[in-house]
Amino acid sequence: MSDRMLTMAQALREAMSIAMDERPEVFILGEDIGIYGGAFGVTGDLYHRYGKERVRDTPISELGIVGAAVGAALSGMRPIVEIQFSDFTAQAMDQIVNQAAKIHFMVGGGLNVPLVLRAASGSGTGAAAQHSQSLEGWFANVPGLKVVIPSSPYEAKGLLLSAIDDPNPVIFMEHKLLYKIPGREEVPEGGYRIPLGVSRVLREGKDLTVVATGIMVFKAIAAAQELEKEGVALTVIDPRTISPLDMDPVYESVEKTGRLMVVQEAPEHGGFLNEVIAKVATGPSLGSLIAPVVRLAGMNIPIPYAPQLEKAAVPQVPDIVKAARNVVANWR
Amino acid sequence: MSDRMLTMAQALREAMSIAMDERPEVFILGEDIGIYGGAFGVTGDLYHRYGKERVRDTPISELGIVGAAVGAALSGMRPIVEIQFSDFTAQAMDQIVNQAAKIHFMVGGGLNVPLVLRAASGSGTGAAAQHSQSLEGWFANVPGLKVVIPSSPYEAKGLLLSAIDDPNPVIFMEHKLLYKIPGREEVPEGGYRIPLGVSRVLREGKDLTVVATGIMVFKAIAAAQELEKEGVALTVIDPRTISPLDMDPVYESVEKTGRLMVVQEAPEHGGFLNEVIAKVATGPSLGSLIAPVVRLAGMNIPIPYAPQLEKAAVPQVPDIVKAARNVVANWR
Amino acid sequence: MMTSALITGHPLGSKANARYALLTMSRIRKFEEAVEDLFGRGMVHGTMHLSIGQEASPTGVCMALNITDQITSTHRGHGHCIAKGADLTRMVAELLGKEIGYGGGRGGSMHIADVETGNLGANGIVAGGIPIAVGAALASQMMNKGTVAVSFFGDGAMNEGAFHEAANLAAIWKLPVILACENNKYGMSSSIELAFAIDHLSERGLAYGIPGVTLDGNDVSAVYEATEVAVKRARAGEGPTLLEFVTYRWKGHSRSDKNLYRTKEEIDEWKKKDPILYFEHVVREKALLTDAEIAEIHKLATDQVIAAVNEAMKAAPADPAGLLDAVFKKVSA
Amino acid sequence: MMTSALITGHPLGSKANARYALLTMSRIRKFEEAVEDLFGRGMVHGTMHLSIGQEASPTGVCMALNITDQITSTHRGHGHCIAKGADLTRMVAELLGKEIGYGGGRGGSMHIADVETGNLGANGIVAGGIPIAVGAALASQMMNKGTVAVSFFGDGAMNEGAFHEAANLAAIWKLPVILACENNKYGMSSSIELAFAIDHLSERGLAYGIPGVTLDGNDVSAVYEATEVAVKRARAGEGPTLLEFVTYRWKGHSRSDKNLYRTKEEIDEWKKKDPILYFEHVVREKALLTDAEIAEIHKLATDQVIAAVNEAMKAAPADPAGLLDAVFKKVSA
Ligand SMILES: Cc1ncc(C[n+]2csc(CCOP(=O)(O)OP(=O)(O)O)c2C)c(N)n1
Ligand SMILES: Cc1ncc(C[n+]2csc(CCOP(=O)(O)OP(=O)(O)O)c2C)c(N)n1
Ligand SMILES: [Mg+2]
Ligand SMILES: [Mg+2]
Repeated sequence: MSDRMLTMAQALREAMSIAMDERPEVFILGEDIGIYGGAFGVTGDLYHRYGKERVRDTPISELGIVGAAVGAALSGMRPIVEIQFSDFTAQAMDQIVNQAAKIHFMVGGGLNVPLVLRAASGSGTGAAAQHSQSLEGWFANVPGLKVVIPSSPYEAKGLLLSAIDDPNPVIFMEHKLLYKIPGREEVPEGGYRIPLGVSRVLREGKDLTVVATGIMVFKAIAAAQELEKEGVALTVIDPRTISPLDMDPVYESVEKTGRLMVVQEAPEHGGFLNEVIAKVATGPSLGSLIAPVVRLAGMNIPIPYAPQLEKAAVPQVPDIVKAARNVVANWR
Repeated sequence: MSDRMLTMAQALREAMSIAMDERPEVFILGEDIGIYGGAFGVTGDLYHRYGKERVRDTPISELGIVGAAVGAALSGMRPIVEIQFSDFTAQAMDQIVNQAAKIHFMVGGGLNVPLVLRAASGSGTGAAAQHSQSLEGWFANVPGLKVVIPSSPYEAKGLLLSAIDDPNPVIFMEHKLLYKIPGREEVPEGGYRIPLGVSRVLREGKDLTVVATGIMVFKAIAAAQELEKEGVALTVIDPRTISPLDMDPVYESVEKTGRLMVVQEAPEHGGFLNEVIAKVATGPSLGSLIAPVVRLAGMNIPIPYAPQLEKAAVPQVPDIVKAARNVVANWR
Repeated sequence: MMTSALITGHPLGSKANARYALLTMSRIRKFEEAVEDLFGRGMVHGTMHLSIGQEASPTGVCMALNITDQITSTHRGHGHCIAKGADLTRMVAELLGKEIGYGGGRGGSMHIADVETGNLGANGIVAGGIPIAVGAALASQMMNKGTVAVSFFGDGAMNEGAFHEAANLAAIWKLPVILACENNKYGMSSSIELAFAIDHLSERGLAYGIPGVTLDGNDVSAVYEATEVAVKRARAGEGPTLLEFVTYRWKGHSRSDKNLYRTKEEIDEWKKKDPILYFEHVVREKALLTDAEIAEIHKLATDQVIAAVNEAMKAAPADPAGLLDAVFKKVSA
Repeated sequence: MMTSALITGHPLGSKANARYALLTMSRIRKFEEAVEDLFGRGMVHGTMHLSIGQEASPTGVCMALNITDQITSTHRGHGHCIAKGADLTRMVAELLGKEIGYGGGRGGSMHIADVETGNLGANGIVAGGIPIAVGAALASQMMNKGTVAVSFFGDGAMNEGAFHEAANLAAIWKLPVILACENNKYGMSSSIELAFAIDHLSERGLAYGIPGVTLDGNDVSAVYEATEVAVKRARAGEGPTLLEFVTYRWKGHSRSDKNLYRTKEEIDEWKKKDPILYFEHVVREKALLTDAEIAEIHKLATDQVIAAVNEAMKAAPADPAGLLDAVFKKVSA
């Protein structure tokens, strides 16, 4: 294995390090990101390399931290806030939604908020309902925020660098199970950027278009590999950013496959990927559909604790395999 | 005009009064709901009738208030929290989402949170981006919350009484422009209930099924009345509660009309009514569709201040008329 | 341009200073009266929070600041804006929903900001600006700017979690920020007696290890002096100060207020403590300004406000066409 | 049943009380050791926050409460649960994801509640339980229950807005609630020196007009005595009290903690202040318990924990089938 097969935690750290080297105004703040190295080890040794000012440990005050980041961003700095679990964005919603997202618009363009909010998201660690949510849908419905969901170390690094460059507030949702999984592709050294708002087609297959985000991309690819053996060929598309959302590759693919499946971990009811369904239902590729859309999503329950319950709560690879196999078999 | 043609503010007040008469454990808390009578006059004279304990003015502490309501609800009371503007639920998200919504599930069913959170929602008063949002989508994607959006005084009263009866947390989103518009139907005296989770078909027409919530129901009916003159007949369905969401009348109607339009004030991108589109795209009436679904929603911008801008930001009656006319004309 | 050159220094420090202090307070008063009138005539959309009676605190604070120092303001923010040096025409234009308004008609009264004078914006969210000011102070510290940030907020804001978290961050990091509470005794209808169980709101400084001072918020000199001490402390790297300016709003909270929660007597009592009349009295006593000069200053303020209203009225209304493009700042290549 | 009958009263008030206090602390310690072991063997999912070293505060507080009094607890909540009288088997079962667990395996360690003993639940959200306890106290006051609510929380929780807003509500409404801060000197890796600019966290009581007391949280008698005063005050309608129990956690914050932010010396120093050994020393001095009795008490605690673990291990795992039905309480007709 190449030594550039990084984990997502490493890739994110590298991105932050490059950004801090490039620009003195970039700094990180959050709980336990210093000596501790971050609850999930993402900031790691950055504290030792950049010092306690630029890798700034904070008290447990999410609203205050995000607010301070907004104020710093308005005043020449480029803060990266780490929220230990995305569930704690609940504490900071006012500063995220009522302040950061709206200031540029409300004041007529004279101010802007170059702020990145990184948050550990999703289930799978047995941390139960208050530490396992997938809340990207909240932010996607708030105009003024960009929302990124990296699905691999390679994406994570390039997207985070673009997020830091962006003059607007960016919510960066990192699935915590992805932190330690080494990626499938090498992570280039140096500061490459992946633009926000460009979907990626990860594999192409003629039978079914799968749109998935975050860890579900990982699972969808695993499912695709399994189905390949059966002769079922999946296209897997990772939007990478859900705001803005690049639909063109989805339309193009649906025109070829005639079938669409969306897969998200967030609860199904009112979840973000409905946007993809709505866009297809109102968009150019509608006429190409030969099968009803398939929606795979988290159950409409809080994430439970026990492993057997937690697994049941969100789509797993076999669920994707089964749903994909069925739709391809039943609609020809 | 009958003296039972109440405004929504009056209907809501009547519901709270009936509930307080019925049950000593019902009380209201919130900012300026006492002597002031509520920012939108909803609590009105209740302070004088029920006293300062049961109509409890609070400091400006949304998180604390909602948290106190959660604790009181766990301990035998049935609090109704008034949040002055739904935008300030941002301050209280932790208690709403991480506590109220999840406690019953997390603790294995031994506790429950009979709490109603009423919030003034929506645009149209020139209060700008921080006082005009339609945030129902946030709550709909949180399992454990019920979400009600009354569209008229009659609905408001019956739904609020059911919400107060409910042993679970209920978010009650009141569009502030509806507070003062007298309804189209009489509001019965006494304590009638409208069950949560039952959609209402407000009018039936053969050409197009319109699903709308809150003030958009009001606007959709106005549009339907206008289109009637042109011979275009709309079915207008008000889900009344978006969690739970009763889709059966929608499916039935789409089977007859073959056309579906959803109308919401919330920003289009990632908005809740995508759920209706997704359910139709995956549900029993899909085969009956003869036209692409039409989505009318708020622009993907913060709500602007100036009246000409604010009006442009959300669907208005002429927009509905035009979109409905087009889809019926273009798809036969 | 309707701004006057900013003057820094004690309101009684010189004739020019006295003139400036009085002019600023008068400009605020006349501005509020003018927009109240426009509102009453149905020309202003939305709601309106007037600061008549509270003109001394923005004026005294801003006279202790440089133009590069920053402020965050509130829903009751016209005074802060004007005292920090904003242009009256662009302010009125904003309320009238005009393209040349500070927010291009997109923000209205509650969201006026002015980059040139270091005003990071009014805020429709109670306490919303406090963490933001703390962040501005953090930027100042990290970038060695030597600037101070002042957050204006009301008594009611002190019961928000945002105040608490922000005050603590400011304290532990010794940030150059001033927490400027305009205690006008009510948060909407909620009196400080009902909302607090302490005698002076400035006692809350104790919870964070920062100095807290309560003073007469209607005495512009007292406001200036307390602020000057706090500014020195901030610039010296000694950290934040909590200032409590005791004052009163003459008008209702907003237009929908029926004033049921307070008495006419109380309002009248406070009108006797008019910060403008009081300052006139002081400058007369000190022979800094004559009656004629005082009259001339008020006349100037009135003229400026009238000119601003006239100019703003003539301006083109904001155009919905630009809305979608206004959400994000363009990513520069 | 693994609960013992609750005893209320001073830990040194009688032999029975002393025995109960020691047994409770010992049960907490053995429980934590047992679950740490289970965790180490991969039998417990998720994370784990142990309160070894902090046994005196839950024990002393709960000995000043009745069973009808309520508590809210934290992520580090096993001790609170046990001291309030929870069943050890159902606790272990919860950690093991069993149907008979307190949460039916749905909540795990961070969400154990026990209606019968007035435990409104541990909480995964720092400071999340504080407003909830205030609300429970509000219900008590409105319903004339005569009960008190205690909110346990850590030092770190005091910098959350939730603490601030809840403390103020409790103060202005004179609610029967006790704000019980277990100051173990760190919020995860964040030391109180870095997170606060005050000497004693109890000074924050001043900000709300409520008494604040700092005391040795490893002395169960001191904890009891301070709580008793606060309970009397609460029941008399005089309002809340902020108690700060100075203590220390021996183990890392959670399983992933490498203890880089503190020294081994500091940990060893605190181990010398073991609340259990200290209490043994006191009861020996006072001749309330003999060495043999002490040994017997620890043996009993160990046996109870072992029995609980064995029983829980045998229980059936939680079944995913019931999940959807578990979200809402059924609406009764
Ligand atoms: C978070 C939040 N809660 C409530 C409101 C509604 N509101 C606007 S101003 C106000 C009173 C504010 O009182 P204070 O801070 O004392 O300022 P003042 O109006 O007296 O200047 C309230 C309750 C709001 N805008 N934001
Ligand atoms: C709102 C919130 N922020 C952050 C966390 C992550 N977290 C869990 S426990 C903890 C430290 C809490 O410290 P303290 O309150 O002192 O309790 P202790 O762990 O020392 O018992 C942190 C930061 C959380 N659970 N909730
Ligand atoms: Mg006030
Ligand atoms: Mg601690």
